[in-house]
Amino acid sequence: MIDVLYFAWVRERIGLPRERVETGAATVAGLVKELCAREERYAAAFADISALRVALDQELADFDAPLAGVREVAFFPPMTGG
Amino acid sequence: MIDVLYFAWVRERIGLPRERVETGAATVAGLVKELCAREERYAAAFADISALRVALDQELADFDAPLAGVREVAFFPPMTGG
Amino acid sequence: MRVSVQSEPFDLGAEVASFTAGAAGAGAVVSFTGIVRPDGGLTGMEIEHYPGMTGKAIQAILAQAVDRWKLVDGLVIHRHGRLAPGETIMMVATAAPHRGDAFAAAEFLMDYLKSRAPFWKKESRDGGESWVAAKDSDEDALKRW
Amino acid sequence: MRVSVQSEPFDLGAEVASFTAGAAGAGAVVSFTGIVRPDGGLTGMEIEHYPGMTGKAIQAILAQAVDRWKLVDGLVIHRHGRLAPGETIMMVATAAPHRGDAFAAAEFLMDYLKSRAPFWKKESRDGGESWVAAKDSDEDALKRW
Repeated sequence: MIDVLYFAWVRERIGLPRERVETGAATVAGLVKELCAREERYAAAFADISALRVALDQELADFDAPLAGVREVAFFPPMTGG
Repeated sequence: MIDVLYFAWVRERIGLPRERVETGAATVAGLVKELCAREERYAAAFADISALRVALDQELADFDAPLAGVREVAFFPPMTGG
Repeated sequence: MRVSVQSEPFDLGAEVASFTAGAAGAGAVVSFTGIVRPDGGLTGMEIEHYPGMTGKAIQAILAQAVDRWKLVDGLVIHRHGRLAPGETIMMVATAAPHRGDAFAAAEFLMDYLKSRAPFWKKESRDGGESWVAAKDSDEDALKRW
Repeated sequence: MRVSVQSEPFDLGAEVASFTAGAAGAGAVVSFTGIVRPDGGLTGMEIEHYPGMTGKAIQAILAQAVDRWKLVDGLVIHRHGRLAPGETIMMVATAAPHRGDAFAAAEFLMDYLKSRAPFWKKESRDGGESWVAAKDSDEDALKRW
């Protein structure tokens, strides 16, 4: 089980801020594929992966990063701080 | 008659902050030459002209600038503000 | 070295004054303040963040700046939540022996906060709400460091 | 747009706060503060200036910065006279819609004040007094603008 968090418009499109997910995916990209297969709202949120960022256990990562040992995955649009 | 002002170590070497000078010099360089001819302390202050700056009527100028119409000449080392 | 992520307003003048007074050995202090710009009919802004990551990410960015420019001290305050036009969003301050380092570190911090700290801005206008899009120019600004 | 050349100390926090509050339409405010660095056994500093020229020269530099970077506002305060280690010498503040302009204008102002505003610093140490020499690096810094 892994905690999956969504922020900003990713959160709005999926309709929830976080959920616990049972996954056998080896990488972030594999997890995204599983989520997209679930429901249209996930497919809509992840339609353009280049418009998204991912953090693994609160550190920025790539979509091909492995999920082994990861407890928290967060998906969000490019940051707009400052 | 022209007002001549000295600042920082130029003032210290010459030994006064300002004086009124009767000059027939056409340029700043001509005035410097006249001053140097007066006394050793002037020659010492103006020994290395590349280490000095000049302002004519409170605007930075070059040593070959004409003196015609100028009322105030100031000599000083490179500035160290900020 | 202090990082604060908070919803409350902060007292810019007091922060700059106490940061400067405490920066023993500094010859140069630079501060930057970001303000909600009241243009295009903006009526408000909501800043979302990632609580588990924000503080850690900013600490890491600040530690990098302090190390790289040999800062005497560094400060980042960033707000989240609901903000009105004209309100201060955030500030950074840097203190160094010389001005070049203080300026470079402050600009570096701003460029990184813009694109690498997990904040997302949503603007409210009469016509509705919209998420602020990340700018290519902000991403490009990172490349100079 | 305000320039003040003064011997009295100024209240940095109050100046930054009121400058920022008054910068209507700004999204970014940058401030720089110069401090007498207490190193090398420095016991004090005396800043001489050219009263008839200083204010005018700084006004001209500030007007150039405001025009070039489309600043909402700009501020320069510079002290002269006797200063103790740790005291603030001067400050500049710039306000602009975007951060790049506010940073560039503040750095430009500092580079010009360093080498083009008629101030001269004399340092006191136990061994005596000496005029601060202009640095080639400060003169070089002007070339980027």
